[in-house]
Amino acid sequence: MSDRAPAIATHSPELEHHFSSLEQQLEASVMGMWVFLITEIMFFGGMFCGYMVYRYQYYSAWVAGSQKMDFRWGTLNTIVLLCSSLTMALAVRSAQLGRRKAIVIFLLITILFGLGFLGIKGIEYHGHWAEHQFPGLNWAWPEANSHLVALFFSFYWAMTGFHALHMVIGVGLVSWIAYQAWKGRYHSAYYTPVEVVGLYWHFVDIIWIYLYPLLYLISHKHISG
Amino acid sequence: MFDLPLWPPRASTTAGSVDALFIFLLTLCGFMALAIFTMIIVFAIRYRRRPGHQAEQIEGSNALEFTWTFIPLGIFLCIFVWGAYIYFQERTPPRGAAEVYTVAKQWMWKFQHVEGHREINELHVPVGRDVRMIMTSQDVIHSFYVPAFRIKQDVLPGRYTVAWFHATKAGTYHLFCAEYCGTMHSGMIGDVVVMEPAQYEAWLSGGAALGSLANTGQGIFQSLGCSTCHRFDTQGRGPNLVGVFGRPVLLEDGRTVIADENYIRESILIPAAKVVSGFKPIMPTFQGIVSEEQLNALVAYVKSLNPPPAGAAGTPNLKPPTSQPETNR
Amino acid sequence: MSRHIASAKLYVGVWLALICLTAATAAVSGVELGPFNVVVALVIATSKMLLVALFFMGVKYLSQRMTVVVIVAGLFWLFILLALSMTDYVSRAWA
Amino acid sequence: MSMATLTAPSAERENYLNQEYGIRSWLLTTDHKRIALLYLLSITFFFFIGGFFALLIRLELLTPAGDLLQADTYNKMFTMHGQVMVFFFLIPAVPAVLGNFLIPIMIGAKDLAFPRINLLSWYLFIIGGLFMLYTILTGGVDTGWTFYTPLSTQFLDTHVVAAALAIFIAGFSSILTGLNFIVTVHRMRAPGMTWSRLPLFVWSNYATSIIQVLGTPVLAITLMLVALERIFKLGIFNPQMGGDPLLFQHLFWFYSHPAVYIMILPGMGVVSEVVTCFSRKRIFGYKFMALAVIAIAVLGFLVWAHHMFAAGISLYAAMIFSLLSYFVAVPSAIKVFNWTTTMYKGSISYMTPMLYAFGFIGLFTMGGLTGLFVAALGIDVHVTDTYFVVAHFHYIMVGGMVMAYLGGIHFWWPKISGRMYPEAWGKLAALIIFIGFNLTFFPQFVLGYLGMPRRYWQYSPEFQVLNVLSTAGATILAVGYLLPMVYLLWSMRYGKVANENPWNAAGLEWMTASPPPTFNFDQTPTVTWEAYNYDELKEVPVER
Repeated sequence: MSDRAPAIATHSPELEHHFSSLEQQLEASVMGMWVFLITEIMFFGGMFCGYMVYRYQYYSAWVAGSQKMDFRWGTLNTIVLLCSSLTMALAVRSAQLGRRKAIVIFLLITILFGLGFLGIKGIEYHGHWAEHQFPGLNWAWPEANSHLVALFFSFYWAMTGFHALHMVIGVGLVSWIAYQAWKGRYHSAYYTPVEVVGLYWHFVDIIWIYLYPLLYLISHKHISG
Repeated sequence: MFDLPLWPPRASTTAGSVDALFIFLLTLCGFMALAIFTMIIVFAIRYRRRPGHQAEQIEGSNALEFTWTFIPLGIFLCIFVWGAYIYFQERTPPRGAAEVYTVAKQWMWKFQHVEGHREINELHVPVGRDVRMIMTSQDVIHSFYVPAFRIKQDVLPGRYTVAWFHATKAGTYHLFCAEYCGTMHSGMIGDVVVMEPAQYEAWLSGGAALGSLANTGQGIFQSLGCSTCHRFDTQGRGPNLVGVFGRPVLLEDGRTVIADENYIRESILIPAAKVVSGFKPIMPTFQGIVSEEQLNALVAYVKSLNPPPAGAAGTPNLKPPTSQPETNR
Repeated sequence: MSRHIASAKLYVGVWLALICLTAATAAVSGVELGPFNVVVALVIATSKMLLVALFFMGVKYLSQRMTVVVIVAGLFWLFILLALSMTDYVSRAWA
Repeated sequence: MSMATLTAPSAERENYLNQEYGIRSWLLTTDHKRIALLYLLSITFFFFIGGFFALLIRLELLTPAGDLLQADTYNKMFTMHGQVMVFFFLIPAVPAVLGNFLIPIMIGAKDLAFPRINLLSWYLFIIGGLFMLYTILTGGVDTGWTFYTPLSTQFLDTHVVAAALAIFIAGFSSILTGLNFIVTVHRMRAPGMTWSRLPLFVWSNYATSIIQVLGTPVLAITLMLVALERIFKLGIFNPQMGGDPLLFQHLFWFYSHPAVYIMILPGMGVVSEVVTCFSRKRIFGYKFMALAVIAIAVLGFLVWAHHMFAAGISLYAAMIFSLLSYFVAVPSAIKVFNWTTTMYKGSISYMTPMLYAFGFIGLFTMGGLTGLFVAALGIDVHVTDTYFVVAHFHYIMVGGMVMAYLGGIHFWWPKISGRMYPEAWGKLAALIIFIGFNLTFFPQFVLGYLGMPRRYWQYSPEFQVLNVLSTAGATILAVGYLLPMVYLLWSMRYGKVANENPWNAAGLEWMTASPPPTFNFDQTPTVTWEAYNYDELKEVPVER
């Protein structure tokens, strides 16, 4: 960004040269982030479409596959993510108020919750891998509908895999802005990055809000096992 | 001097109606295109830039805009209805059509007539008879395309797709594969030989028929041990298959489906997908055990179990085709 | 958005509601409702999504109407993909 | 044409070209004009690769037998011709080159909303391009540009994953461009530049961005699932496991049909600018033209399964999609009528951009009308997957979009380079391209209805004469495309120096210097006039 920007009324350091005010810059960044989140909705939307089509066609196999999910881990993971959303929202709020220490603390808690989620996911993945529930590479299924349950697990691994990948990116982003916040770059007049990463984090949480019931709680049989 | 055909041969009932719509659209769109080209040329010449000539600003006129929005829309809807009517006929084979099972595999067509004849890349059919192609693929997606009949239907792996035609002119016509299917996609071609009924009968009796497809199916039905569970006299562990084809079946999860070819095929390859109510999902899968040809024979056999007076399509009756096209898929 | 700062109590309140809804969806899924199982699950999930979007993501306080239009358009497009694809799969058995 | 020596003698003043020199100033630039030039170079490079493959295909089809290339090589030719042309030329062309360069200037902004993301978009395009080059150079891919499964997932061992990754990455470049345009048009308009005063070029690029943002991610996930299925043997589209090959087609065409509107809408925007300028008239029915563009973008998402009428979808779904396809045809018809009526009572001059606009309207009309044929269910069953469809979409993509792109490049060349292109050569190239195009693709309509399937390496002898005509046309077309490349480069050094507004056109981009300074305007302009106010612009004779 060439710094020979023509003089603008309040020329604060964070202001990009081509924006007329910090207000316009924040609104543009928020809108830009929402447009990006729309692309993410359509990205996961493709998988939800496949999931819906096959669930409509092979419901009994979907039930059998869902029974193999440990819904207790799923519920715990959902609660972990909801807590991380709370701390993220509080982090954004403290950025608005300009409380530097509060931002850093809330962001660190959010990172902890995020890592917790990934840990639980790792345990589940290890469990499924050990029981040969990875279609293609490591698959064993005693009953007759082996192919159809393999379809369910293909979607399980694809959807939760992409979600976990987005969670890893989220943890990376949050730690980057936590570092910036610790260095005191954000204050009540300029906190756009915290806001934008917050939006991304909440979005990843919303995807899980849908994945949880659709993968773990397909029919009443999951509790009776 | 050189061979430059400009119109494909017209050898089926569908070809006539498709050509009619095509010619109508050709004239309509030709007229529209010429109208626009002449308007552009006239405007370009009459209003060309020259000294003393000033452009006259026109903001626009809502009336004109609405006319060329709703009039084209009206015309388009008529075209849609005409096109949909032809498509409806193409996708609803008439009852009582002679059946030919087709297996498309990478780069050849294999046909199994119900009377037992097998052909590769050649299909002999009689003039004036409805013929229903029940098609599946062993590997990738192919597409059964006979330009002279104006019909095309992709042949999907793992499922039956159906195409039908009623040949009106004897002759030999091209058969192409129209869906890209690998290296020799352009070599996967053949001929559809349409013969007068007398010649067709001679061809039929001449070939070394090894029993009708249904009989072959019965042999496979015994050898694979299907009859141990699917008994005809008492209620075995599997449902009784007599009179099942073409009728609704109540499933375990409450849905009712019509027992068409796809249902029988799926029940053989992936039995647990649609379990009949009152039965356990104990049937093993025959995926990889039964070849596509054997599968066609089994389907033909199950069809032949229907009591004959119900107009079963299994055995080819030679009564002239007066039946009305209704959906029986 | 940038000027309106919600109270911490509101955030904790929203968080509690989300936890209860999660418990509710887990509990309800244990009850045999046949086809309604998925409907209830989706209704609860959508209400949780609305809570997170409106309060945590601040859609409720967004000053520019245009961003809300963008969000609603995105959800509508997802609906187009899902609904029109299903017209094929639902009507395959009718032909 | 090395970057460093690019000096426009007239502009002793500073402009975006001579403000900084050196490779770093180009590779790390965030100036939307320089990024536009980087894109111009990259997509021209890919255009000639795709064109080379097209020539090989046409040469092979001179004879019915497959005697020039082997079957596999031929399959790779048409696959990579499709992939390179669609994803590395047609989709980025007008938005990333003309859109990037002009939209900020047209709305009176200093730059796009997110300049750094704009540079990232170019780098993603280059990385995607490198993956594509890797695919081409190390053996190619022969799945067809449509990647249909299960052929692409189980029955081919060519570089399918590399090609899918190339398009996946290039897709994000397209998403970021779309995102940038949407936020820019919403947030960065100069005072007085209301929505009803926006040039139609901005409107059409805005509609294109809506499609890019909402459609491309679905292609991204679909290609990812194909890659996962090949690498990890996951069975999402695998028929042996109960998977449905049609699900892939639904997800693929959900993006790929709107993608053809990504290709044509910016071209429509260029034609609206060119027709109004060279007829010296306001656009006829501005509101309807802007509305039509948005309608195409929205309705474009409802019609995708008209590519699958014979693929095995259900009868009633096919009827629904055929009906919706006729609704999406109406806005295109509105636009053609409005362009034609704009010329009524105008003062029309036949400069090169206007010749391209005439070509566009003519050929796009034929492409659009043949669209009515393939949307009719009865006819589509006969002509889908034949050369009729190949001719239809080439009429719209090559006859429409490439003509408009060349028209736009000529129309704004003075603004981009500060030089005028040689007018006589421009007209000659336009004529050659028009003739070569029609000779190439009109015979394919007849071939299609005769029943010659597409993607055939060898064909029945009775189709040969028409194929020979088509190949002859292709060679003329190739010559036609080489000409602009030569004389535009020549004009950057030896062309006549262009003043601020050589065409005396309306629009903010003609009110700043040619080539414009880095921040486009000395101070942000305030717009007080309506779009295309040619009645207020005096009639200046354009010197020959």
